[in-house]
Amino acid sequence: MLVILILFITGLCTMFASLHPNKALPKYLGILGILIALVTLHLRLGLGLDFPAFFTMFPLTRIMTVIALFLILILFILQRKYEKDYDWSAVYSLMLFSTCGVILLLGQQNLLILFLGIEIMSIPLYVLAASKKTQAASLEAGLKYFILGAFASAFLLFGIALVYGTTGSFVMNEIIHIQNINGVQLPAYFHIGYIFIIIAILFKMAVAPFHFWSPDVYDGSPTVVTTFMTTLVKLGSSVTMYYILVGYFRHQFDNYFKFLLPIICVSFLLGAILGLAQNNVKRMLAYSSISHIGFVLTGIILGIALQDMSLFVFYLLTYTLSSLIVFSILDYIENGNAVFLDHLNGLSKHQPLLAVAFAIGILSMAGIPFTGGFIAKYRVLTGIYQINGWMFAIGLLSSAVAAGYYLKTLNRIFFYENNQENFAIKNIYLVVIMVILSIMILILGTLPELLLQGIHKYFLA
Amino acid sequence: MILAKILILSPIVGFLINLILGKKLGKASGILGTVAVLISFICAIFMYQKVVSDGAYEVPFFTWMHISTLHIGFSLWVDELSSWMMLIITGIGTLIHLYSIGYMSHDKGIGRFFAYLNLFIFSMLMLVLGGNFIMLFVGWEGVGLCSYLLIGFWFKNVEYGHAARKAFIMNRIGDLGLLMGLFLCIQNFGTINFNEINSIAAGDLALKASGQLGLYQPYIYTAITLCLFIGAMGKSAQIPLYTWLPDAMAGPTPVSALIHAATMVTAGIYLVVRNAALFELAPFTLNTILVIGMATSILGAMIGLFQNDIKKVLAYSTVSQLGLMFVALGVGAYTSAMFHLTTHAFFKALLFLGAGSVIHAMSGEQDILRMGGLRNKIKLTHLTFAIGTLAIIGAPFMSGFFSKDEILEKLYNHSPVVWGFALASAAITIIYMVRVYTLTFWGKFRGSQEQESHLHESPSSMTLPLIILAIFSIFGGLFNLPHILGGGLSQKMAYWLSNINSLKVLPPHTSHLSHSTEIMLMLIATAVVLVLGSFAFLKFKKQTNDQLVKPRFGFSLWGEKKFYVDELYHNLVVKPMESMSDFCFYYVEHYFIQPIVFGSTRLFYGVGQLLRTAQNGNIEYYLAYIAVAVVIILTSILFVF
Amino acid sequence: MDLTNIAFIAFSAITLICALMVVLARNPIYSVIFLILTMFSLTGHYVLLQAQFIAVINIIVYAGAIMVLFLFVLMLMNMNASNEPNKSLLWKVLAGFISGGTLITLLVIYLKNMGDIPIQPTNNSALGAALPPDFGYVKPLGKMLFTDYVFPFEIASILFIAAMVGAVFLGSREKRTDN
Amino acid sequence: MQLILILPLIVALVAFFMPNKLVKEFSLAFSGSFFLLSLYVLFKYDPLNYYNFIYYNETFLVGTGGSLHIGLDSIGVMMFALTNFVIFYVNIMAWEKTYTRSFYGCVFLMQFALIGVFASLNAILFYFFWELALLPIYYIVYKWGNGKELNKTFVRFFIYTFVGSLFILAAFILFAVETKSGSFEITEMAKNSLTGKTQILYTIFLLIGFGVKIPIFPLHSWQPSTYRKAPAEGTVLLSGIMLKMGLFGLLRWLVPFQDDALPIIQKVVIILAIIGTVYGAIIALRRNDLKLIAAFSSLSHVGLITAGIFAYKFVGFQGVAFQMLVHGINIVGILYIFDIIERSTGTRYLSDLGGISSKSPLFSALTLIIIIGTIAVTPLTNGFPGEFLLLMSVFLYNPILGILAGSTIILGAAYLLRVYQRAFMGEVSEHVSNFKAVSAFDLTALGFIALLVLVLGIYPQFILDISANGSQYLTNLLELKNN
Amino acid sequence: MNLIGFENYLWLASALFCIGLLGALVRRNVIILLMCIELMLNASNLLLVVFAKMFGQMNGHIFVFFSMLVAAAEVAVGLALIVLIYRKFKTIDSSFLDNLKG
Repeated sequence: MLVILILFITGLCTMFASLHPNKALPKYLGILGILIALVTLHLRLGLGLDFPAFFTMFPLTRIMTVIALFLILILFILQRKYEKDYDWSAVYSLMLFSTCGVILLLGQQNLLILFLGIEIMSIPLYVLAASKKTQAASLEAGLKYFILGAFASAFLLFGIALVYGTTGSFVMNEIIHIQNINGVQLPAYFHIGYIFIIIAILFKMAVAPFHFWSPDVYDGSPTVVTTFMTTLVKLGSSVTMYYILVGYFRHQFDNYFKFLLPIICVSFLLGAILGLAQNNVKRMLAYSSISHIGFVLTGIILGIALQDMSLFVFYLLTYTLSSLIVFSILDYIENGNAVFLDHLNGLSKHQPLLAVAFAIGILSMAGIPFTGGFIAKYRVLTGIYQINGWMFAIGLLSSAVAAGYYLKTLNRIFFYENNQENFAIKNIYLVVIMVILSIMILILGTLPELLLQGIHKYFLA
Repeated sequence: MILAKILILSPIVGFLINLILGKKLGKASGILGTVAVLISFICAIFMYQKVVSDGAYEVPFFTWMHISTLHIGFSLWVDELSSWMMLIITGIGTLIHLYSIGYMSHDKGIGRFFAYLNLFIFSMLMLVLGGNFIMLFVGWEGVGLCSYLLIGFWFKNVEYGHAARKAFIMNRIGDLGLLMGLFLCIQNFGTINFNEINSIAAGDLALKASGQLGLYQPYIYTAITLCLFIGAMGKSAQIPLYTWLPDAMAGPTPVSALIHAATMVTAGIYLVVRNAALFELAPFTLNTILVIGMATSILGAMIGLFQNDIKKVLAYSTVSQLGLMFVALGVGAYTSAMFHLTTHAFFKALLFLGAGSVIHAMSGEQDILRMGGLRNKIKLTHLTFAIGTLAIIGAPFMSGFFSKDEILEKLYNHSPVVWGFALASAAITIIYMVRVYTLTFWGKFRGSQEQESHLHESPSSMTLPLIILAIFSIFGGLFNLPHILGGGLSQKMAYWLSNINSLKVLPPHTSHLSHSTEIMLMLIATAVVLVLGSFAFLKFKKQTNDQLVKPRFGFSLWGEKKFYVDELYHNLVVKPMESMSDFCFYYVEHYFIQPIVFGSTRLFYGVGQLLRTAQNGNIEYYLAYIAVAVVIILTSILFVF
Repeated sequence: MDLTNIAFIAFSAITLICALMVVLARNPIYSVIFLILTMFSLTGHYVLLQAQFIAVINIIVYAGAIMVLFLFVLMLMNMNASNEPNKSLLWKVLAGFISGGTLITLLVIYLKNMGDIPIQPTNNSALGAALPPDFGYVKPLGKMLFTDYVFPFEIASILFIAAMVGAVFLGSREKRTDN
Repeated sequence: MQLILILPLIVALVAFFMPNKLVKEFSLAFSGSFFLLSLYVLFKYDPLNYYNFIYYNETFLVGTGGSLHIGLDSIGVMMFALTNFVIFYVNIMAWEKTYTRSFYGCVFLMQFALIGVFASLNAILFYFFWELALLPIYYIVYKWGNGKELNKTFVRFFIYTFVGSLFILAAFILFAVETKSGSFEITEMAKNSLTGKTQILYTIFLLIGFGVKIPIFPLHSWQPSTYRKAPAEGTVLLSGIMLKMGLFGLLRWLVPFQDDALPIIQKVVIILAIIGTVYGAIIALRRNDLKLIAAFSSLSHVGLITAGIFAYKFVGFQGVAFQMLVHGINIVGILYIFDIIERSTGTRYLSDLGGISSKSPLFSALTLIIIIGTIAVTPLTNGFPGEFLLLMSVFLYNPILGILAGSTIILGAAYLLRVYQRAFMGEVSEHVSNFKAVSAFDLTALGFIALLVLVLGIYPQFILDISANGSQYLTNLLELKNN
Repeated sequence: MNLIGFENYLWLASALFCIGLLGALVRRNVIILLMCIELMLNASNLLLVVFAKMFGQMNGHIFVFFSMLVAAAEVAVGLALIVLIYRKFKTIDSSFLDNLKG
């Protein structure tokens, strides 16, 4: 709770910092605020602001919040080189507000918080997507995201209303309790509500067939926003899905999870196959994220079935990390607003370390051993096999197909010749951070327990 | 023991020195190579004596391979057969080495040549001394390799290279058969040691003799022996694998003498004799050998009749003679075959060396139509060549007479029909050999002026071997005189050879031919030789230049073209293989193998492109997709209730 | 049939018809007007359902603020029936099928399993009992909002700030015109 | 042992950051010392213990069933030596060329991964190293490859190998889940067994996975084009050692788990392998490009090895072990020769070559020895013992197949002697006329291979003694499970 | 018979929701689209109020209160965006906003 407050205040500060002539001030304020938030998390300060009916700091919440703060911290630290009038202070503050929404979702105990969290997360995002106001693509992305997001919100609200109609409460525990005592004897509209809520969250997660916005929006948005979307937003929406499936409606899970399986399969395949046909790297990665979010969803389902949440947390962690690396470097490469494969040509010549970090990020996405992506994918796949052999096969197939387009990017980076003048720009922060992140991915891939156990000890102690 | 080691190692040392220092040694390499083989020869003589006095013995070196129960030692087995072969190889080998010093003196690659020759001697010794199939195979492949190297010795000539490769590959076909026979032995007997196999076969022979069923099914023996015979076929140039031998004449003449006449090509005979007990258990194989041998003998002779290249004629003659040896094997006359092998080694080596001398004198000319009247120019060569010719056509009391006669006698014993065929083959041999001899040495010189001016007798290093071989060609028959002419003691070779394991176990060979029949057969053969020989001599002596060069037609054209067997093989085997290769590469690879992956990538890519059209950028479509998905999900939920 | 039932039927009819007209009207301005009418009829429902406070803010916020905002924007863009884009008939039919299908499916699902409701909620339920007299009044609502629901209430400020910053950010003119 | 495993990685990292000038000497020195080290390990190998140099650490990869469990069995130790040999020769071959540090880094990274593959006693660890081994080769092939349609070739190569490795992963997961053990330690896995359909699936998956790398007949279409486009060093790596990964994988991860031996699959695989053997040889008969010949010759040779594995006989396993080693040595020799030819004449098309013998007799003599070794011509060269044992195992399995497989000794001779004849014999061709003298360095390196050809041919028992233990283990296991 | 049973409201709200859906699918004017989405939100609000009455609890009302907040915030941002779009593209026809695709 305190974290949200701090982030909110930081957001306000960064917003007003734009009045100060120092252009870098909003950024430093933002970093400071995030650090403070991290410190308060570490000290477990609460100031007595505890609302168990709405928001609770579970260990999971704590872990995820730290990850989220870590991701946004890195997003803030990295320097960018957009045109001068790009209003960084507003963007930073909107990002911080959106992060507040994400954190709300991470600890939600109430459907109201779910709804508010989704909206607080999304509304700044609509703006962020359109934040390059001079660019048509950015605006279009913003509009698309907005219309479709609002549409999904309508479903969400309708679903919540129907659920409320059965349970008479928005609180997670009470909803669970009602289902507990009534068993399967719940009215039909409860189920409709449940389905509608799931659909809305699937939309936010960009799971096929509710993914249509994501390639366009990822493509059109400024890359920094895309980075934000593929990391924090995925985090928030996935955790929400986790709460939906295992929190509010855990009694429905057994009946309904098989409806999710075909959806996941479609995500696997669509993400892989459509990505293959892309030239635009951001679009390609958007499709890849569809595939990945399929895995995340599977991780959640498996986590419930196998009583092991680490599956899904681990997957999210590795995916967001590698996606952070990849998109940050894309942001560096970016020329104009779109990154095509040609723009990647010859990165390794000019920026070998960045190229290696990018490669590690991509390899992690592709699920090559020695990267965290492999362990994550591997564990999920092992789990899937226990549920359904065919789905397992589809998962593998999608990995294979997706590897095709991951490879394309690597080919461009390592084997093609090109002299892009912006490769010459040295960006030492970026390089150092990317290298650190890629080492983290490697550690996740070889000694996952080192990290996981550390997390475990830290958060559960 | 130590002798055997020296015997084996001496050529290999010669090989290594010649290979490494060949260039620096120059002509000394020839002497070195000869000495190396001479040492082996001396060792061979001593070893022979040891075998005479102490009987067979084994010389183990080390374990070459040990696989569960199968133990393959790198060891030599010295017995009567191998020591006999050893003597032939090293003896004739020494002579030919000696001859080569002169013959190859102008060649730059003399060091290399002697290196290969030494390697060949080593391999051949391994072949005959090997105590098991693998050791035999070592030699077997080794001689094939040396044959390849030596045929292609003048590597700049592409044709020679082709001939070398052809020889090698045809031999490989035989090798495959041998290898399969070997596997069959392992599969059925669990061993590839000759002695053990022989004792197994002996057991079965004994059972069979007592009217019982053998330990192993007859078809096993048939299969094994057929496989072995295929191996022999390849090495000893029998139908259908004989075409490489005439082509192999591309190599230097001493090579033809040593490898393609005296030693290597007889390896097939050796193999059959070595495993005679097995063959005795497989009558079908023996019959096959008989038929194929006979066919080869006649075909070889007939082709030889129409050839003009002096070496080719000799080569076909070799094919024919080898066929005759196989015929002998086919009727179970193992020692006779060995006897003919021995005499053939002498006179065929002599003939080849003589031919070499002629070619040397003629500055490399090989066509007998361009020779003639050489008898006065190169007298020594002429004399020795005449002796060789007499020996091969079986003129009375020459070595060839006795060996051939013994075979004919055994054949008559087996069946007069076979005898008839063999006699026909022998008759053709007479004609073409006399033809070669006459056209080369009699009549007028038909070559160019330049060649005539260069005509000279070969150096003594070349004539000395000729003389020695001529002596052996005359008196070689004494090794195994028929008993009507001397009997008992002089029957030594056959008796001695029958001591080897594989022959010892055979039922005693009983000849039911009376002495008179034997004499009659001998007389018939003598008559044929005399009549045909003199007829041919007179006919060819008189032939003029025009008669010789006039184009042939009909059967003789066929004969000149070797009955188109090479073309047949080319069209039946080589061409289909090549088109198969191209077909596989250009069609199978392209249309069946590659689509496996590219098809799938195209599929995914195509589907991707198709699905991209759904992502058309229009919000209303996106909304509709979502709505449709919702409807579908809701409808499917409907079925839950 | 008492007054409330008649009112219910009337409001429902107006709601549905006006909602349909929102969708079907060619002129965007008409759509807005019909939407406002829909809001009013919904307000009527709220009153019927004893949700006076909601009824009031529905008028104020929705009909008063939001719809006016819409109207402003539409007028700003000078929208009218003539330049209103129209979809093909096929698309309309398809859309009808989709949304009709959704409705029918929903209804079928409702009908299939209606027996057990209303079910017994867990806590301080007033189900079946008479509603408290001040149900839906501002006072108890306010009380709830600032005691039990203070957390979301505060959180909502983030939402508003964010929306405000966003709207201002979007609305602010670029310092340099794009060229 | 841990040191041996980790050293190449350290060297690789150092090589990545070295100045380009020094890296060549550095790499040669290190690869040479690794090779010597591996010889030491080979001689030090104790056949009485099944796994030597064992090391176990379970903190690695926890949660996936993986662990750092390494050790060399008798076949593994040979492959270990072969790896070091091949890497050494790659460095030797690169000596005359100008490669940057990333090449050497990749090579050592590859060495690290390959040793890992051969030493892993944990399926997941194995898979890790397997994938890791693929990455550097992708880099090498693409970065230094040349020729038209390199991209297409590369994509095909990638798809094949990547999909193949996914099949391997699938098989392992299947095994762990179906046996409900969840353990990937080979010692634990050997205690469990699959049955029925899952057994078949496991077998087929691994066959596809490893079969791509080997390659088994219909899965080979990546091979010719990749060999053709890859730099010579890449080709050496691919055929010298990487296809051994596949064969080794079959030996370690498939054969021990063949409970009911699946006679149909066995038969199908042997038939496919033999088709590949003959097919490769037939195609190689007429090709003009030396590297294509090398590719199809490889296909042909490994087909026979695969058939030897699936004959499930002690003889076969011995032959496989021996032949894997020998094929590695010989193909390195052959490719080295081809590379020298290409370097010296600027072409590698047979039609342009001829008469090298007259230019460089010593080189051609060494070539001949290595070619003879490769076509298994005489029992005193190293090609023979392995081929002999393999043919024997196939023959014992089925004589007809044995004869078919045996036909390669004819075809093999035919195509390689054709190469020798076309390139080395005959008149000096235009391209060969300015044949650069083969350096003493190259000749020494080739001479060493030729020496190996002879030594291993004359005394194969040394290698067979080492591998006997592993082969016996496999045989016993199969017999145990089948009875 | 009391028509103000919640079933009837359920049907009414569902119908309203589906009309909103229909509008969202049928209209190309982005503003109208947004209005239709507002219709859908209103359907939900209605339901919440109905259920609040059914349960005799006012938390439903609270939720409606928040949902209105959200709707207002959304509309504020959305209309700002639409105005921006209009300035840039000179149209708010959704079918012309399809530069990002594929």
